[in-house]
Amino acid sequence: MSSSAAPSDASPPAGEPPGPNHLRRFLTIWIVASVIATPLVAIFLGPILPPGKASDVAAGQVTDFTVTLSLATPVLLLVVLYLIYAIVAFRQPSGAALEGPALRGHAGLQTFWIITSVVLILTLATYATFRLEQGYGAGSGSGPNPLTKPSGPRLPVQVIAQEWAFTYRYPTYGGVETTHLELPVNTEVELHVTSLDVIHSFWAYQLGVKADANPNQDNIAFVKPTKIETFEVHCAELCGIWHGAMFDHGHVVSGPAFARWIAEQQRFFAPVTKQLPKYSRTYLPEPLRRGE
Amino acid sequence: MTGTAGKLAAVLTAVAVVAALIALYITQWATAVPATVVATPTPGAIAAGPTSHLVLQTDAAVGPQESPSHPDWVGYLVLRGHQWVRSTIYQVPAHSLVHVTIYQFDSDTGLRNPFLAKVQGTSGGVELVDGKPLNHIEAEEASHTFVVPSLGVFAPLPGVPEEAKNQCEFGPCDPATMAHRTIELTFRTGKKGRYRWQCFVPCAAGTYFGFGGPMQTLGYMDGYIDVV
Amino acid sequence: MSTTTVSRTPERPARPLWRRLVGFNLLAAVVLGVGGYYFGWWIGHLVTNTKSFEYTEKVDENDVALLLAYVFGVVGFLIGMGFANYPVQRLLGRPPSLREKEGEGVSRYFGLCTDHKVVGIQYLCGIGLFFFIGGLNAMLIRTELLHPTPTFTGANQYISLVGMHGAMMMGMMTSGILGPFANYFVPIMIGARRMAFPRIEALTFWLLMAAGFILTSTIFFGGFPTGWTGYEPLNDQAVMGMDSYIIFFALVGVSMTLLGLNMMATIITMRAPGLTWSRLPIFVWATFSTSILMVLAAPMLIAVLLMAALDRTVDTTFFIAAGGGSSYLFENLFWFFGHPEVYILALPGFGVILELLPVFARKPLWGYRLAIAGMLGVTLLSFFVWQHHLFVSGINADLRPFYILSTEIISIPTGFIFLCFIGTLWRSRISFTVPMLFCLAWAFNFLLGGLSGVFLSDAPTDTTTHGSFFVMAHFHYTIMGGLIFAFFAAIYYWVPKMLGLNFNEKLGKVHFWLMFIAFNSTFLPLFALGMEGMPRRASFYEPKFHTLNVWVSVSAFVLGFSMLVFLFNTVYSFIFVRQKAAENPWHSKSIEWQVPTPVPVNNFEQIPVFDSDPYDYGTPVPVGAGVGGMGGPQISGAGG
Amino acid sequence: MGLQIPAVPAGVEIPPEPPDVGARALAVGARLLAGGTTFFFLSFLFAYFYLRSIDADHAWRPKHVNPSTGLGIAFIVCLVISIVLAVLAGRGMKARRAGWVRFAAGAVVFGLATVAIQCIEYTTQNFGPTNGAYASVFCAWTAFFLLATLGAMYWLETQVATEFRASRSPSEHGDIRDPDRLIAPGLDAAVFYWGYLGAIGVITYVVLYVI
Repeated sequence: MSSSAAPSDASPPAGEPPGPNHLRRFLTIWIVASVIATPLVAIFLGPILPPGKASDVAAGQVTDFTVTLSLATPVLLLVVLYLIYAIVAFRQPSGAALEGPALRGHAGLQTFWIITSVVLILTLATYATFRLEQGYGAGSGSGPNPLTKPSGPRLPVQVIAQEWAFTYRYPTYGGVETTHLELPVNTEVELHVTSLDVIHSFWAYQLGVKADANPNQDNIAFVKPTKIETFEVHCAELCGIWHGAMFDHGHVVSGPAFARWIAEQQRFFAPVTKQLPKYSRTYLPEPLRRGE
Repeated sequence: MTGTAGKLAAVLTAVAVVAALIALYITQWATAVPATVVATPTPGAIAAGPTSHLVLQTDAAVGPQESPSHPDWVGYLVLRGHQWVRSTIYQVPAHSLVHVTIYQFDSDTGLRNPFLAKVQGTSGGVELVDGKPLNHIEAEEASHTFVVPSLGVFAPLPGVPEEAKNQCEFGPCDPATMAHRTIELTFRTGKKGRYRWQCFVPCAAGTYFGFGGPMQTLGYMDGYIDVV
Repeated sequence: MSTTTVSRTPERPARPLWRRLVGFNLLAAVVLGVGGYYFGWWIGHLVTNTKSFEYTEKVDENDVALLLAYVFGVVGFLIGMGFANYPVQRLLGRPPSLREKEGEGVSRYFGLCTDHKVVGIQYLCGIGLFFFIGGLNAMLIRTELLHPTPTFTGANQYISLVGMHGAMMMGMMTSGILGPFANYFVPIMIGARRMAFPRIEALTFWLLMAAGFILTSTIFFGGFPTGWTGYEPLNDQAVMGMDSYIIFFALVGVSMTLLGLNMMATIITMRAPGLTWSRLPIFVWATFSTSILMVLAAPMLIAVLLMAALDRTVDTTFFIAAGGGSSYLFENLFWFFGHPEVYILALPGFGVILELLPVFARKPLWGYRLAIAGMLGVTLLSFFVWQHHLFVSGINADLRPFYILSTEIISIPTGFIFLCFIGTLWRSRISFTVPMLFCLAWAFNFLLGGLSGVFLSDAPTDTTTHGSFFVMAHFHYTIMGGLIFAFFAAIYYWVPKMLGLNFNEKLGKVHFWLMFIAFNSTFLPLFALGMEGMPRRASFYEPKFHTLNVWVSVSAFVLGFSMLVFLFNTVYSFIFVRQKAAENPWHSKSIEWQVPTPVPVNNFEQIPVFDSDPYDYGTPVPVGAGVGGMGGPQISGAGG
Repeated sequence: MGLQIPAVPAGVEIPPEPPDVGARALAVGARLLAGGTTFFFLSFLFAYFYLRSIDADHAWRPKHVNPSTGLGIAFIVCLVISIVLAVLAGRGMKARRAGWVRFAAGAVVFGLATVAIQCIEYTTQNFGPTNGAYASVFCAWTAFFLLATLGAMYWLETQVATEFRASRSPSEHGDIRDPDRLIAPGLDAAVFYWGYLGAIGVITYVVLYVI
């Protein structure tokens, strides 16, 4: 700046001293702010970010939220602080009609900006992809045959969406269907989400699971609950008049408790379990239309 | 427009017209819902016995008298006093037993999800179908259901057999003369609040999955249980 | 063309009233429109024998009839407007003409007028009308959400309101800036006297108006439950109100395609001598890149909506699994339009902001070519990101890494725009006029919108944010914070030239501060609500969200009130005070401010010749001043 | 609202741009329109391959769904002839040959013939739009292509009609080859668009009948 401060400071009114070195000043402000703010965000905001640590994928999302937010903080500060700085430092003196310096660009700065943003973006994208393939995206619907499957035994549970309720079917327990969802803790669960009619979306918030329920499609999501607790189930895709009311609670329980519960369900629903269609990955029940 | 007064008058008139239009829009369309029907308190309520009573009927077509715009839509009617009205918003007391009698005039359609043929959440886990207690019905016999998911109440309603004499064509139907099934159930209301109830049988003729039209419109096959 | 006009000149005696009413004008258009509507309705019932009941001659649900009614209604309306005259003449072999006879008087503003300035003002008023209808629906939505269960509106009215608000804003506001301001100023900025296809220009406006009224008419047919995305198969299941949505969006699609086509043809062929591509005002570049998206993306919307209409009427099975169809098909085709659509909304905002900034910073636009690169880059990339709307849908899950990458790459060209913004403000002389305030607010809002987008483009975090209030807040920050703030900046900046009257600046500043604060206080909490697990479009929500929702609703009402302040300002300034605007109140160097106010019918006495871009503000600096000066090698802007 | 209405003297005309501008605008417009049309039909092409690859519920294409090959061939033949004639007409106009109008008229006739053939197909085919996804795509795609054809035919027809009228009353028209009249560029644009649309039509029929 020294090279250009006094001479290139455009048309200073008579007697005004050469302007301060805005660049150095602003960069200092920004760097200091970022150095302070970014760790604070990572350390204090990170842990309280959604959706919590009730399952492996949920915990993974908390990490991703933290990383992305930390990376975004300096960018946010850059523009916001710059806006404030500009508003304070670069105002037109009242009554005056001064012109700024006729600057039309700066090759070096533009190149630098492009390279930096490319690097930042590629970092983010690579990180996201890496985490996705690591299985932290497994909580989101991954289609009928996901690329990455968790190893080891899995408890298959079918989520059947219809206007306007979710019901749950346990193929390994005689294909019993239940009104509520209960899962054993520390067990890898394989959710098969499908719909009998329109598009719904199965959202188990605390578990970090969201998978669209499409007609005639099997949409698989994996989750391993790690805490015994109650979680919320929402529909996250507009599906008609009671979309908002498609709300329920599910429970993560201990292994024995789950065994007791499922046995009770099998006994209670025995009469209708007989009537259910054979377990399959999708259902296209009649009637499609009534009276036509 | 000459003179400030003239301009003012014109602007105020315009504002008044717009305001009137908005008022019409809000009152006549946005907030237009069926009237709430209060369940009749049971005279001399016995301890733990039913404290209020709802009498409903389901019709294959609610008829021009109940719904001039959609006479052919399937729907529920409720008995208010001695008169059938088309409303699906029912008010019941909190933490109390509600006894529901449903005269079922529609023929069977069958459930898309047979699982819902199970009776749940009623006292004794059963419903009385023509006086006979059942804890489930045959899925393909279902004509409608009365379900309040948030209260855990699931009551499937078997349909009138095709071969039955003098079927009711459109509502309001007369239980005294016309072929019907009578379903009775009792359930306990929870804490105060507004709960949705709906039918789970694909009974909306001509719409995909039988879930369009009346199945997605308040006052036909969907409504609220207002627990106060 | 506009045969509706009335002579005010003494030579010609004014025609009798009946002569003015008969002929091609708004009255005839409305009459023919209504006639066409009932004709189509009748035909529809003729060709279909749907379920009918002996006790009522009227069949209550007949999609064929309603669709035909709308189509015939629109056709009748356009014929009444006089849009059929020229095509019929050509059919009979009358020679094509480049000339347009111009009418006189107020009637030009209520009919088919091929003066681009009249069309611009028509757009401003027409779009404004539907913008306020959409806003009213938003107010009703927020009123409903004051309570955790539906108590104010009915549950099905609620989702209809959500859909109407979304469709109205996404549909009508696509032309929010291109309609009024590009139509009015692009020909002037490029030194032309007219658009390339003036009749098509008028057509786009009246099509849009017809579309708006059709969408509003959905309330007479039960509304529609699908939101603005109109997902199948819910779309197929819905009542007749859905047909209003289909025809509405199809007409908007046609209007967009034609608008973009006209703009591109104009910019390519009608630039004045000396106005090279590197001298175009940046707003013209934004219009150009937006038009590319409009011409290429909108036809896919039309196509997919026609498929939906066929599914609803003649029972084709594009989207019905049991008939070999797939709901994924709709999601793919819709979002292939839908994502370019959001940039159709954002890009004109970029253009307005970068166009206004130099005027109020008294500096040249910094990084002119970088800005162009940014806009064209966004245009190109926006065709490759659509499946990021479907990360959790189970559609091609293995392609998610690609869409993560493409989506995050698109923020690079967007970053260019920000760099130009920063560079232009550098050591500038900001004067805080109302338009400038909106520009500065735009930077803040769009930044938050863009950064929140990163969480949605990252598949793992999208798992939680998708379909929640988070995404809702995100696109309100980009579209309302981006487009609408730029829209108001443009209004405060350009309307004095369009109408020759000044806004009251005090009221303008009140409007700005109310709007800016209320906007942020409305939508910032929605990020939190979404992260806490509140789904979109839900009229039931958990009590734990109640407090925040009340806060948001109250802020939303203040936001709505700020719009009323703007309305009051308009009425007060333009009807009561009527203070004449200066020819060039902002001391802009752009050409549209050099022509007299009001702009004469044929813009220029003789076509101007350009020798620079419109940004030669500021006092020259020695070339090669260090980074501190941010001068350096002149790599961009072919300055005069 | 309080508009400042510019005082427009009675019957004032916006002076035209130089004629070549109008000509270029037509050319550019035709190409942009072709671009939009491409994306419109692209969505049907996408639907075809997408639904075919999914074959949901094995309802993509029941056995009996077979449009008649004979009519398909007839359609393609008429289409190609029409395009060739149109191109010849364009060439003729460029070469200032008066005969161009006969080619143009022929192009219109054969173009309308394709429409007629498609309508015969609809009335005679042994399936309806409801018979699976292929039937849906077939009916919708051909129907909208048919509409686009009608539009292009209208465009060509206007050129023919103008020529006929001008040849009858030259006084009224003057020399219609005067670029200000925009006949030549108009025909040029129409021919380009019809040629492009025809190419899309060929692809349509290859996809729907052959693949």
